[in-house]
Amino acid sequence: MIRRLGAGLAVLWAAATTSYVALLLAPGDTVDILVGDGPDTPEIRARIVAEWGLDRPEIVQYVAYLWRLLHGDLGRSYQLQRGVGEILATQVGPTAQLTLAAAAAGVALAGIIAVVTAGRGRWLRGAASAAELVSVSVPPFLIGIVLLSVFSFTLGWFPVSGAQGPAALVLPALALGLPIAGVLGQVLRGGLERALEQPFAVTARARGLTERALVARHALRHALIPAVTLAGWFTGTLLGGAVITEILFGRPGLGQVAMQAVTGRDMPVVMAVVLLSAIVYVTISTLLDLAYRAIDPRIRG
Amino acid sequence: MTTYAAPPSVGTLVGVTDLRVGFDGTEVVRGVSLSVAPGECVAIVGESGSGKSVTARTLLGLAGPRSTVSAAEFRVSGRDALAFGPADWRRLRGRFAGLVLQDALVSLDPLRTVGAEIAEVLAVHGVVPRARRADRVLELLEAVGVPDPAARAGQHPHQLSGGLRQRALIASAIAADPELIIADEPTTALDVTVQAQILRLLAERKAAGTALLLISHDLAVVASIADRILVMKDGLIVEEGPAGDVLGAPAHDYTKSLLAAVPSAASRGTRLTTGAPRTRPVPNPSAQVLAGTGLSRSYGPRRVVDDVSFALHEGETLGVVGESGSGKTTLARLALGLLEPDAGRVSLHQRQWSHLRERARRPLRPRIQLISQNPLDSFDPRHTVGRLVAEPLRLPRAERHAQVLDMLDRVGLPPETAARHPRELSGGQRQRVAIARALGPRPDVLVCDEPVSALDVSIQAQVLDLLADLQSEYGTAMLFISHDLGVVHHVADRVLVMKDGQVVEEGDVRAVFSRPRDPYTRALVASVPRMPARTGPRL
Amino acid sequence: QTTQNATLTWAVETQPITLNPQLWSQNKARLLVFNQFDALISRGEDGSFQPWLAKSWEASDDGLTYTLDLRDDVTFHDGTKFDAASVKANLDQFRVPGYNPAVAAIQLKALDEAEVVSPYRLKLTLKEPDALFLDFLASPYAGQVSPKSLKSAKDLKFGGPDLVGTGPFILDRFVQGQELHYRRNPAYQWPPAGAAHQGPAYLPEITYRFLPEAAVRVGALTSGQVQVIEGVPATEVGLIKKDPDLTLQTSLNSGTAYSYYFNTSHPPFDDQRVREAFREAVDVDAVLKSVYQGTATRAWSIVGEKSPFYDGTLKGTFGGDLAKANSLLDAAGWGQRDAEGFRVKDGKRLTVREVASAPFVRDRRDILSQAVQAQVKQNAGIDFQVRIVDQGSAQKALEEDQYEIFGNSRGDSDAGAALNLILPEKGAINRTHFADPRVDKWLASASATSDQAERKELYAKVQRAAVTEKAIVFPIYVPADQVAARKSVRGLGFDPASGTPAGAYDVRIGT
Amino acid sequence: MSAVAGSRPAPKVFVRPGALLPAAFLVLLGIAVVVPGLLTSVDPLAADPLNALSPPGAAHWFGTDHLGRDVLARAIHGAGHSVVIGVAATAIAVASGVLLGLAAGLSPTWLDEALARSFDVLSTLPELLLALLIVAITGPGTGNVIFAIAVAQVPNYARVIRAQTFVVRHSGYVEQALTFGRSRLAITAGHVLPNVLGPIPVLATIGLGQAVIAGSGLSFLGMGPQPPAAEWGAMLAEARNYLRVAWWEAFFPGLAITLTVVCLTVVGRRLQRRFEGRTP
Ligand SMILES: Nc1ncnc2c1ncn2[C@@H]1O[C@H](COP(=O)(O)OP(=O)(O)OP(=O)(O)O)[C@@H](O)[C@H]1O
Ligand SMILES: Nc1ncnc2c1ncn2[C@@H]1O[C@H](COP(=O)(O)OP(=O)(O)OP(=O)(O)O)[C@@H](O)[C@H]1O
Ligand SMILES: [Mg+2]
Ligand SMILES: [Mg+2]
Ligand code: NI
Repeated sequence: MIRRLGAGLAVLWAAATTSYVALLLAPGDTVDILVGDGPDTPEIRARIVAEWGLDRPEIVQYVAYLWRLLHGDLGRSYQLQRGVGEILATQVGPTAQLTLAAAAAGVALAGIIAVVTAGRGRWLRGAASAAELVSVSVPPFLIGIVLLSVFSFTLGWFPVSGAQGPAALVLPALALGLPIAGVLGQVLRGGLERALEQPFAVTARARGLTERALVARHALRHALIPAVTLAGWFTGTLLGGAVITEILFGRPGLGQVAMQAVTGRDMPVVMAVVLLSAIVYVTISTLLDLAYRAIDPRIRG
Repeated sequence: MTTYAAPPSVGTLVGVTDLRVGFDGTEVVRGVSLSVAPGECVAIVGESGSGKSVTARTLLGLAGPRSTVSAAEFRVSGRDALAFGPADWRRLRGRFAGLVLQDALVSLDPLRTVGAEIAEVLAVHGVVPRARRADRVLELLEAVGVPDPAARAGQHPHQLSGGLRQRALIASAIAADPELIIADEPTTALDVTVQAQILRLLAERKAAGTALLLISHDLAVVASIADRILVMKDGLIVEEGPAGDVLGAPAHDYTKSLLAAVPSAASRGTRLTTGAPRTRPVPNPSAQVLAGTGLSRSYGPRRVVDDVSFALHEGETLGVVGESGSGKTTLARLALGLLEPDAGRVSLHQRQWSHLRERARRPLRPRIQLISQNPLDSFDPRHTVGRLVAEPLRLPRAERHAQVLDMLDRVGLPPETAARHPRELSGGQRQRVAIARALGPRPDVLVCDEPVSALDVSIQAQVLDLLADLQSEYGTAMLFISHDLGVVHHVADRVLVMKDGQVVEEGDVRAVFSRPRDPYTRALVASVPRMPARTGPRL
Repeated sequence: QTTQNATLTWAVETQPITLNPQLWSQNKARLLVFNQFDALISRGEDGSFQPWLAKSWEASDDGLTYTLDLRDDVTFHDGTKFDAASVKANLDQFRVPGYNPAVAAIQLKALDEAEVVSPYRLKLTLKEPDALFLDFLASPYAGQVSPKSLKSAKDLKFGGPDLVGTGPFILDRFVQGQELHYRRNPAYQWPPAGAAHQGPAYLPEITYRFLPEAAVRVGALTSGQVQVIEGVPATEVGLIKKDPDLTLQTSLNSGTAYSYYFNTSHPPFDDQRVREAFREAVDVDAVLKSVYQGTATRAWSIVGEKSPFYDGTLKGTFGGDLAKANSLLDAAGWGQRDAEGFRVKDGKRLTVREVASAPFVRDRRDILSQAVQAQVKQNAGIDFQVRIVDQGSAQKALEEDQYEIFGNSRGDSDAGAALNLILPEKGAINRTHFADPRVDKWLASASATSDQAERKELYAKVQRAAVTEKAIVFPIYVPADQVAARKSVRGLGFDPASGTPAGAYDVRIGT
Repeated sequence: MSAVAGSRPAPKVFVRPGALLPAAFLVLLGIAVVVPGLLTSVDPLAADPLNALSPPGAAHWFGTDHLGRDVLARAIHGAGHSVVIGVAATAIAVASGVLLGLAAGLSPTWLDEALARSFDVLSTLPELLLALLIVAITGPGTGNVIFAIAVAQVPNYARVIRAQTFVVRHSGYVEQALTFGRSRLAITAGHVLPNVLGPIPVLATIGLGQAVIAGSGLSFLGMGPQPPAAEWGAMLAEARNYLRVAWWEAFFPGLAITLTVVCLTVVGRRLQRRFEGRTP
């Protein structure tokens, strides 16, 4: 456990440093961004440089950056004129809501479809598999646009945007969750079907178990193992997909902030987002390891 | 070819006439009739793929998806099974008949505890009230001879040895007190000593009045316990009768060849396939080709090979027997120079071998070759047979091809085989390819690690004959590893008996197996199932 | 009949970078600023200045002192009194180093000092006459902030609910990336002179929702989830006009027209014939029709049609003459064509590059560029390359002179301010590298006088020099703002100074 | 007395009509990439403002877009951008993934550990965010998008190759090759490398589909090939503003992406089945 924690911290440090170095390599310089669209005179530039401490050597800025990170100070956004910590604090909530809802929707859909169709007739499985295939093959933003046009603009069942209330969460969560449901559905069904063919499943049938009990008591846990290993991928897909979903649905959140920061090369915000997503990833993969152990006694050692 | 077709009598537990089972249009069981009466033990023997397991599973309605089942008559527990729906089958499974599946090691859910698996039967059929279930599980584990049942019930299958898993599986099969146990190869993956224990356990159940349908590829295993034996081949029953008759006076040619093919003490010096005598190369005790002295090797804290010494002479066959995990393979890898010993050394032709640098060892490597248990695993899956056999040959391209064809010819494979992939070959053919490849560079020493363990008796007989022929032709020395005492008795001149990494007994094969001195060897020899009197004890 | 208690949701395209009026930089945020803050003076429909928080003002004859008489009945949202001292505090805030370097260096360049004469009278002294000074007093920069909150605001540069003004609405919630929420200021009695009513605002509450996707904004409006949207995409204009439940209002923006500025510092645009040829090679009307579905107004000068300084005589002086374009290019030595049909000279293709910074591309100008690109290729064999890049790269390209075309429009309420930045040889955004002493002189004189007629004449000369004589600019369209709303929403209007949507003071929901 | 390994019949290659359709589409796609001129003679960049947003009809089968360009021609030429982005990104990712994975799998433990951690660092960033970051740094454009997607996908391949290398390194046939006296280098080149590549065709086919989606996502966000280049994602991004007036402008590029990915996945799975069928 200690080793995992150490490795996690190392990954975080590496992520922070990598993004720092990467941004240093970027063309143009920070002063340009701060000048923006406005008038541009040497005096204005000089003032900006002094104000942001851009005249110090890069290594000093880097050390200062790490030092501030250690103290939980994420710096100030160049673009949004505010503390990065404060910006992120307001944005974590909506994104967490969105991604959790999407994950829940994806898992629920996939689970239901997999359990209902595993080992069933050709047509049912074919249809489910086709649906899954399409849902992972349609670009996520297209799913969003279609959902919006149909359920919000035309039918008016769900509000278009904003983070108010559960109703506004339905469409974005679906848009983000459908591709996940597709992948997860495939994995789960494949896992279930493989488990149902195993000798232990035949043995369980030989004890007089019904198919449903067999799925519930034996096969589902086996199907979960490959699904759990994919969860790291899901995290990435959810966080990445949040960028597009939030922009499309006009939702506040980290994705929108990240996109804005990235296009504006708002370094402090970009790095904070990088760091945050690294933390999320490390946390989730640690949790997954634990879940994995709980599900599969063989790797408990 | 005779087809047994007596209609099942009314008192039978299971009776089926002209049972046919097909998968995707190919019939694999082609008209089997059999019946099991209460308290009776019926055995089905036959080579791999003859349809034994499919027949057994079909008797419980578990032929599987994509299968088509038909029968002239099919009665289970006195009812017409042809009219059964899923629910009818479910009520019978576990309660009326318990099934012990062939793949014992994977027939328990690896994610659940052993106790939970056994309790499941009790729960499904409601045979004992919930509160009593845990106790009943312990009783059952106790009954099948699992030591410390309370601790074992809470463990997962991977924490149990093969023998314990098989016992747990049997416990779950007998949990609801069925009238019939169908046991499909219940001892196949087990060591002889454990096998003997499991056979005793089954015999106890039989004595307690439970009927048994026992399936095995090993005639000796069923000999001790079966009342009636059915011999199956290509989906048909070719011979059927009381155990003594079938084994003592086999009527069908197939049964005869099956019996003859079993290697044993009696078969020494003969060809298994024909029974004709064969010439053995005369070992030359003055020409030592391979020797190990004081070899030790550990993995982590465990000493897997512990102070082992051996010597192998020109033309000699040194057998190594021992149970699973006793360090046989590790010893083979030490001998091959694939593993550095922690202590001791190996010499090849009385020169340093184990402590050479790999670069120095490389030119000598063709002198010592390996045949392993699973040939498929030792073949690069992308290569054709021709390429595989050519790999160890250090010859110009043109000669290489001729040599490959020559070697294939010697192991009895047609030249076309060179263009095929090993996965398209049968198990016996694959092992022939492995032999061709190993003997291509004309090694002085051949290390055979369980070369026939994966093969049917008849195929095993062919491969053993082939090995013997080539050995006498080339005068190759063999380090022959096997868990099968019969096989070692058949092929080896001298034998090492290994236990927990140590050599417990060593000597001339006949001496060691007929008058074992070490208690472990004695137990080992005693555990080997015996055929009835006609041929005497088969060792 | 008015439903007094109805609330309103208004979808806007952009989230403001800052809510502090003194740091205001986006015209799109103007309507938000004037909900929360009042400026000292306001502008009427005719461009004249009218009283607001200042009841009256007087300029000395030499244009060096302004005396303001302030209203005495105004209080900030935090309860503090508005008076001459607070105005001075606001002005002094701009002098804090690093606070708003741009305003300090440009708009307040001339200001010498502010002096409190009496509690409600303020004297402002300038170092030199500045025709644009009153424009400053009417701009969002002059939105009055409570001096107390200037000191206590948690995040002064961003503003937000704790930076308070005197306006008709009180900002009580800001959710990053989502919305702004205002509630009515019940004490409000000091609307600008041009307002349609007196007393507090009609709406008790108003929410501005940020919806950057145009299609989403329209969808939200048509499905009734919001009542007002701004930034109506041209493609939707037709559908909205047809919808009986919706209304659409349009206003041209003030300031400069959206124009391509030619970089005259190096080939090919150092040759006036090529500049003219580029303009002639584009059928602007067709382009505008396809890109803006006929909703855009063609521009003929740098200065937009809405501005009083617009020179009408420029109308029809350029554009769309393909034959002329080609003969000009032939004459300029670009007679040969390469395999792809582009003109070449000395083995070099006739390539012109536009570099734009992605965050500032709006109004579908990327698509406009594509349309122009297709036209100049087909009509004259000009290879027009459009690069939309991040801010850093754009800035770099501009600094390194790696561009031939620079697209820009400015929303200044006084077009003169924009011209001062763009045209003088040392102008802060002189991307054309155009230098003409005459123009510099005309601009300087226009800045020094407050005589509107005289300024108009001077600016007309400037426009003719840039557009016809030197052809350094290719005016394309006059930016406009559209507001679409449900029928029931009344009182929507446009800010006379900028032509952008006005605040919500006069807005009400009724039938 | 041991388990008897039944030999499995060699898998037969069935040619079902359902299998032919995706393959046929991919062939068509290939033509569109290499010689789009064979499929359409219309210039995808030729704007005709007067005929903007005309619905599908005889003159323009897929209609025209907001600048009057032929949607069919743009969809066909778009394959060049979208598929090339996907193919190039996948190729780069596969090549570097194989190299890194193999290096890790064959390295001593500490180096392997370090490499494995560096894959971790790369994967801590969601693919799209990483690509966004890279594009933000390098600027939009085809090359940069390819690079960004490739970098984001490297760990996927590297991990698989690393695991596969472990398996192959300890397999029976590598050990056997050692007993023939072959050198490490010969074994690595002759046995390890070819065998670790086994899962790559499948992964790459499916990964290609995902790369196409990722590329279109970046284009959608305005980070991809610059206008007026016809790229499916960019076409969709532009078309979203005309959804209510011209569904066809979005529908066809959307369909193109979806079909491409579906067909790639179907073919990839079929490859996988054949691959799995032959290694027992
Ligand atoms: N589910 C199935 N689908 C298709 N073919 C099957 C299936 N189960 C068994 N077979 C085929 O049926 C034949 C008989 O199989 P079965 O398992 O009964 O052999 P067996 O006699 O038990 O052999 P072994 O000694 O190897 O266990 C084999 O050729 C096998 O390939
Ligand atoms: N690479 C390894 N790492 C750790 N332990 C090993 C390794 N190889 C073998 N062992 C352990 O060493 C012991 C002896 O193994 P070995 O393979 O030599 O036994 P064996 O006699 O050949 O058994 P079997 O009959 O099952 O093949 C076993 O307990 C095994 O688990
Ligand atoms: Mg079997
Ligand atoms: Mg072994
Ligand atoms: Ni055996």
